[in-house]
Amino acid sequence: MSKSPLLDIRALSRDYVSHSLVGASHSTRALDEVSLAVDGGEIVGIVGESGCGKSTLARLVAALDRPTSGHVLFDGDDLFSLRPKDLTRKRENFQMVFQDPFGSLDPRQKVERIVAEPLHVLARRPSRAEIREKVAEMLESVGLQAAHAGRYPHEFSGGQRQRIAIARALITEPKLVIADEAVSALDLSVQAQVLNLLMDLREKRGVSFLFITHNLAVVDCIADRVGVMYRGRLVETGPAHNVFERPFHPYTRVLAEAEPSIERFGRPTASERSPPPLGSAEAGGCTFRNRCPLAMPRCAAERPELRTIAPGRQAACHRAEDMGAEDIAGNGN
Amino acid sequence: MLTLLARRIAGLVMTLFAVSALIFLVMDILPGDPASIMLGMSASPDTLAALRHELGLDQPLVIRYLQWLAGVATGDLGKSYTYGVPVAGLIAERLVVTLPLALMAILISVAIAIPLGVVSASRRNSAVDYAGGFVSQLFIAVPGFWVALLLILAFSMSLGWLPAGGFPGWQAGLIAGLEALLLPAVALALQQAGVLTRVTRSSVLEVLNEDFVRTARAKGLSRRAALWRHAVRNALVPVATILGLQFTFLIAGAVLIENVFNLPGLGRLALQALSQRDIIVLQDVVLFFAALVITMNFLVDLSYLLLDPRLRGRSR
Amino acid sequence: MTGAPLLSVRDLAISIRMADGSLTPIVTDVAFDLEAGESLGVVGESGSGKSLLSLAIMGLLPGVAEATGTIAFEGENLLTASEDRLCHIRGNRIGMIFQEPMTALNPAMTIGDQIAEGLVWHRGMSWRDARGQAVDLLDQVRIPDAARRAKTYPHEMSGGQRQRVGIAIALALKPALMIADEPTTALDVTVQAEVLDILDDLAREHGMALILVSHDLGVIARMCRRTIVMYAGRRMEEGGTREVLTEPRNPYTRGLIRAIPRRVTDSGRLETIRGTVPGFNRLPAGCVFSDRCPERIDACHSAEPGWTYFDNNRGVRCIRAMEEGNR
Amino acid sequence: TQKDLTLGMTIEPTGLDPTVAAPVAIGQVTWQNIFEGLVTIDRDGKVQPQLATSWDISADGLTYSFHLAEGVKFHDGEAFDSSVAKASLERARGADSVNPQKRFFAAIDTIETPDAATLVLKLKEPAGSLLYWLGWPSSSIVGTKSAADDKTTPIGTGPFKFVNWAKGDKVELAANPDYWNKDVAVKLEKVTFRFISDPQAQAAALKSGDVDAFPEFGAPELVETFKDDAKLATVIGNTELKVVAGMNNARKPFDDKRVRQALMMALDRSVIVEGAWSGYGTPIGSHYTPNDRGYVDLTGTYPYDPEKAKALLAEAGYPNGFSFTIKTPQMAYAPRSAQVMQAMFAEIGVTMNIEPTEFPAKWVQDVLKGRDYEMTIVAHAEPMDIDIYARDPYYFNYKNPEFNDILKKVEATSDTVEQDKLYGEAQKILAEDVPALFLFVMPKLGIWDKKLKGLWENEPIPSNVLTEVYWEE
Amino acid sequence: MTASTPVSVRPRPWLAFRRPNLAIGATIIVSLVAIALVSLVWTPLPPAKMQIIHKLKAPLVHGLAGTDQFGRDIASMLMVGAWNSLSTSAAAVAIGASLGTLLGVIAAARRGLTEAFVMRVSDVIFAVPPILSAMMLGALIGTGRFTAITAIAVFMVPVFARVTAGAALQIWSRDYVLAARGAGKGGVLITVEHVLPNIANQIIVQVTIQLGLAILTEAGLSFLGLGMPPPAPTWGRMLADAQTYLATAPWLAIMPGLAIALSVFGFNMLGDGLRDFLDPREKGRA
Ligand SMILES: Nc1ncnc2c1ncn2[C@@H]1O[C@H](COP(=O)(O)OP(=O)(O)OP(=O)(O)O)[C@@H](O)[C@H]1O
Ligand SMILES: Nc1ncnc2c1ncn2[C@@H]1O[C@H](COP(=O)(O)OP(=O)(O)OP(=O)(O)O)[C@@H](O)[C@H]1O
Ligand SMILES: [Mg+2]
Ligand SMILES: [Mg+2]
Repeated sequence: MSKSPLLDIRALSRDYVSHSLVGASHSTRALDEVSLAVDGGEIVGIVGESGCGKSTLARLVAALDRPTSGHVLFDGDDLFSLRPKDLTRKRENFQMVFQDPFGSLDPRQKVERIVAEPLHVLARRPSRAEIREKVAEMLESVGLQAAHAGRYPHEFSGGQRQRIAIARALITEPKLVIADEAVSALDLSVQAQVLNLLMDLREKRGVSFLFITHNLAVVDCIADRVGVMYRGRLVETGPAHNVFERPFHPYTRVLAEAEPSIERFGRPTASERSPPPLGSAEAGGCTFRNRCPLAMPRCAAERPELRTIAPGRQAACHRAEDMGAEDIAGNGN
Repeated sequence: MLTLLARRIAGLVMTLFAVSALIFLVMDILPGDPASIMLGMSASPDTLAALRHELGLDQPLVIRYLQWLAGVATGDLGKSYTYGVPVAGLIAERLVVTLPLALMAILISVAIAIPLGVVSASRRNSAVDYAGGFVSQLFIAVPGFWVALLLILAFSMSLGWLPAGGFPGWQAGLIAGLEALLLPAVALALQQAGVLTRVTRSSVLEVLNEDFVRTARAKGLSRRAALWRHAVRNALVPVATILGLQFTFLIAGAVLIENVFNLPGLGRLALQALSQRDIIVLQDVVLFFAALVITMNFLVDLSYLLLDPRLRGRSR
Repeated sequence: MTGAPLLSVRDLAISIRMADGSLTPIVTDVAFDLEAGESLGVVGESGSGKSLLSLAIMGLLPGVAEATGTIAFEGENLLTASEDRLCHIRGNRIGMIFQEPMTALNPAMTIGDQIAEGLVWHRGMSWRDARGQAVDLLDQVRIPDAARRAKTYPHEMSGGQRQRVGIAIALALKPALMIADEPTTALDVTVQAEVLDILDDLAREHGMALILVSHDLGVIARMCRRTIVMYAGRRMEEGGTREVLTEPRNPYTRGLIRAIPRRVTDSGRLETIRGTVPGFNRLPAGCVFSDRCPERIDACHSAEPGWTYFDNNRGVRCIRAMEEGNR
Repeated sequence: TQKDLTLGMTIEPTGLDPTVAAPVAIGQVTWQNIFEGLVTIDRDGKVQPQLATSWDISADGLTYSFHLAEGVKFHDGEAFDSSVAKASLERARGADSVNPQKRFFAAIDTIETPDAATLVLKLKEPAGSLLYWLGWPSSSIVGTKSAADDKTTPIGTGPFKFVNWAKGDKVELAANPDYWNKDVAVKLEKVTFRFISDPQAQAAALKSGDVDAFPEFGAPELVETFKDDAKLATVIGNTELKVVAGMNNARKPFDDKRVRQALMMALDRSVIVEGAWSGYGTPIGSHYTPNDRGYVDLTGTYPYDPEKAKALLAEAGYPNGFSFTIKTPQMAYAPRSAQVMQAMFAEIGVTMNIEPTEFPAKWVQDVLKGRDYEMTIVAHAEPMDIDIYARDPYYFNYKNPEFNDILKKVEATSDTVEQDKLYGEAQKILAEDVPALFLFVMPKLGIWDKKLKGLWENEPIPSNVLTEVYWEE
Repeated sequence: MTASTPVSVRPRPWLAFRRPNLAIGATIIVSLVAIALVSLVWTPLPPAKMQIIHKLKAPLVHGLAGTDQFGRDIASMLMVGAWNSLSTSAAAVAIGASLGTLLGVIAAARRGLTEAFVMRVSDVIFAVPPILSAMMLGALIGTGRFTAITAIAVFMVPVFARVTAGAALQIWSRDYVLAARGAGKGGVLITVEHVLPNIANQIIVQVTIQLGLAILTEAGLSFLGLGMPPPAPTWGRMLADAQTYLATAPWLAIMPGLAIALSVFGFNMLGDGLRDFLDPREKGRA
């Protein structure tokens, strides 16, 4: 490896154990040996269906939760073996933006306080005046006004709130921002504004983003690289448009084809239709196999690992190469 | 595999232990000695010592506690100091009064509260709602023992319809027994009815805002049908919770009412035991109350499973 | 055209009574016709009044809302119809599918019973027969193992399956008109695709008219022949879906389409509509979109533009729509 | 005619054996109904023969020979004779006796049974009250076989048999068909004692006829409401309950006789009776009731005179009064009297704080046992218990050798006339010394069906003797 | 159709008073507090002054509300009783609420064993009927105001602990708490800065409701003779004393009964009104 990445996620797993009043407690593997790296100044998108473990990944990377196994290296330090104090210090380098712009701002605090919150725990706590100045600067850089600092969240629209949340995430000048569905709750026009803002920030400040969403178009729009997740596993990674254009994993293709577009009128042709899922896959083997049009006996026996298929492209599918070929054939209709 | 159920039961037992130790300790440091109470103002010291020995009160605290626990564990609750009879029998005798009383009170409060609460919620901000709110607030605000006094004044002393107190015993016939319990049950029920009405109302209101009620209406169900078939059923979950809790409160909280109506119930037994320092009875009764409260809480949790299918299978 | 259309909405206005007693108009001047077997899309940003519109047709507006105008369904004005009459029409002639599959079903009732209930209520069927039919309906919406599934509770199903149950409920009585208020927003794209397919099939098979409410232009493009674009309770543009999306006549429609994220081009930025949707109590004077419109002229502020129809059922609300050279 | 009776009582007995526990309620249910003594006490407070039909007392007062009734059987069939009587008395005075009045038997040296019908008590010293004491409930004769279980299933020789006890509610008795004493004709067949503590409920039970009689009705303020009742008779008599505000004579300032006298003069007893007990009750000047033989009215010794009281206080060194605390039990008469007293003391500049004190538990511990108090107020229930002022220790901490001498003399003689004279002197000393503020005797508020006859009007000893009770046609 | 004239909506907090509950509750409570305060400096007659000759006079015959069995002025006793009731209840609720809230937020912040422990302790307290525990407490430390306050407070602690823990747990699941944790804040800071301010409404509402309950309990304790000792008048003891005069002098029971009912009613109304007023779902529409 030439240089070590800013964020290095190594074989990260997380099990959730749930108890029920009657019967046994059982555990769900929400994240299954996910490895991923984010370089400085890079926007990496994560897509996948609901419940595939995207938020779990985000929480772990933001060190808001502890993994069952695996490591998250930030700037070379393993977050989960740092002492609490050092972790707190480290936090100024990575911040998080949440999906719900209504739930992520404390309704009883003024914008100034909300935005300044990450500053409170810095080693050198800035003075009041410094904080005020910094907040004003931050608000302006996300397209709000310094005067907004004295208002409460409920006086703002959803898009404005998301900007406030972003301002809060940026105030410590972090190297990485983890954005979990940061634009999903927003209207089209506002969503575009916020996406523009993120791209600007990367440009001007060199901030990296781990950008989580279920909207392919959004990832396609802003991410350099994308990771596709299915049932807690990373099934495909690569440069964003490359991946959606020529998926190496059947699930990626299903996703790409199901995404509605204003360029496709009327009902898609039968071949474009996604096959319905047929119950859940049992342990062992590929978790996607019973939705997979290309499934073969090996898929049930052996779990495909993420492997490099083409330069910069990885997929976890035994038939990734066939996919590439089929895709070309499919495009030809 | 440690199931949550087992853990809950272990928790219950621990709570009971804590209650038993607490009550034993409190009883021990309470001023007053059962022997001197029994023997009155003229008793000589050696008489007292004799009685204390007879009652086993001269043994160390820990021994007495352990003896008591061992007894309870084997179903022997000990003998009352003052009555001289087994406590289990005493509790059983009182329970046949208190239990039906509490049940009647629950029935009455449910009969008042559910319709009133549902109607108030379904006609939110109407005159009915305001009136219902006012009445339920009034029920809550009026002390039960005061209502009891007024009820006696009206129904026993002025009208002479119902007995003013006392309990003839079930052997005097079901009707006579129920008659004797009616006024106390009403006095007990009103406050609970007030609380229950409000819980029902807010719960129904909450559910009425749920999407599935709108789905029901979209099927063409009338407002009433949607209310009773869909909203009320779902609103009953929290109502049932409160109901379960209330039951224990009723049994325990009947102390004042039992006094006013002169009913030989558990609450009065406890008070009497306290004032006579009949420690063994008091300990047993309080432990019984505690077990009741705790079991009820547990049953309420289980009733959730019955009422809400969501909780039945594996939890989320 | 032969006779009256299935649904004819005219001059529909909906106001909300505020906590202080004042009336705030939300939806104004909505009108459209819908024939049997036709599909109409309603798009617009959050808060543009899409749900109020669908609820108004259903006769299920919240208590604080008041509607005026006419909603003629099979010639009968629903706004003046008696509650009894509405109960008869609801479910029977007009069905509705709601946005949230997680909460739209009664958690304490088996799904079979929830589907059967409408049949029992309207058709006076026995529960046993109705339950049998519910199983058929579940089959129709492609729920595997329908007979067993009918006896389960909603929490045991996934979001997509629940949404199908919602469709089955609405479909039970074979209504002439189906209103789907954002039926797929809560679902994954793959599941969304399945649900939309089912809806499409059913509309085709039963000749049902469909009103599909969504803020996703892609969904509308896929499902609807005609589309109404709404903003702040007004229709801004109406017409065949393909025309509206490919040749938008209203700057608002254009803004929306441009804001859809797509692969970054040379500029590196998405086009946006500046500002945000204003609250109903601080709408700008004149055209409601005038404060955000990149093409506004002074005249836009003076009066609200009227609704203008031009060729083949295409209409727009913009004083500059007729300007030649406008796309 | 009616043969059954339901009698109301305020307090439920704790156990039914009067020889092992003190509460008067035990005697009020069982004494003379279930249990009998060698002698008994009649409605005038006089000693009368019972299981002992006659007795001789030796001239030195040290030997008592009782001639016992014959053919007496306990309810369980056990025959009564001198050995049973002896066993009963031995049980009461033995080392492990828990008899609440064990001191009654302290004077007895030996008990002899020359034959089955004779019981001889040999005393260590003369005991002038012994005969009277043998009439008490705590001196009841119990069977040898049944004694251990008397607490729950009392077995006696009396005219009624125990049937059932529903704890918390009632005790039922039935006439004893084999009653030995053919001189008395018991008219009632079934008797139920109902326990109703709440006065309101008592009134309701009376009015509704649930209860035929309340010999000791609990609330004087309600008596008025029965006056117009055509069915019910209101019979007001005296009890033995002397309501006195005892003072800690060992503690300042109550160690000064003048202070105690001043406090006595500050109180208008009739107002206290009016305020606390609705005017029912008889003011007393000493620890003695009009029921008791040899009663002297001494209420005039220190009559109500606040001016004089103030002067006396000043003389004692408290011109500006002082303040102290009274420990009051929760029984209705106590806080009520205390509140009236509080207001009256305020008139002479004395501040009295009221400290409610749980009775019996805390009161027994603090006052009776600990003698840690300044003033208290309690109704003394035991008849003829003026000797408590001679006891040491006792909670008054009152020590007057002259008074003690007089009481000794009472015990030394068995001549009742002499005794009455001595009691008179004792009363005067107390009235003069004021070891306690003597307030009033509780009335016996009897309320019962007008057709019911034979219940006691006064209560020279706490009891509900039903032997002579009958329903008038 | 009609052109949309913008309807301006300025915040008008006084409109809250159009909700009858809040207005009624506030009026009752404010008057009660005023009366209680006045009683500290003035009453028509000294509340302990006895005039036996004037005993048991009906309202308006002697004094505003009649006299009791000692000829004391009931109106004066009611006024001082208001002070005694309110101050005792307020003190009890203050103690119970602060302790309970503390336990509740700690339980919510620490979860796991701490939460289980707090809940178990509440169970234990709940398991003993309040009147009984109050009586035991009275037997232990004697009766009086302190006992009443302690007994009521002890019972309030688990109530507040539960309400607070429930509400706090919800706040803990909010994203802004996650954000604060992401910013590196610990449990104490988050509790102080985010949790407490956001559950304050619920606690305030609970406080008013519990105040009503405390008044009822205090009356019950006084009724049983466990309250403040005489001569300090309390509503509960007035009621207890009046019991036997129900037939002859009903006002003796009715007056304090009404006073209790009215104040509990007032607090409940206030709590209800506040709940509506403070509930974000009820305001800020559109
Ligand atoms: N606290 C938790 N306890 C138990 N299971 C959990 C918990 N949080 C998440 N899960 C489970 O873990 C899996 C992944 O959840 P996660 O929230 O990471 O999904 P997601 O991809 O973010 O989904 P969405 O798109 O709906 O936000 C899901 O099956 C979820 O039910
Ligand atoms: N019950 C109600 N009380 C007050 N205002 C309401 C109510 N229902 C809707 N509104 C208001 O009416 C407006 C339109 O609401 P509507 O739900 O129709 O929007 P929508 O287009 O469906 O939005 P979304 O895409 O978010 O569902 C909104 O401003 C909303 O605040
Ligand atoms: Mg998520
Ligand atoms: Mg909507």
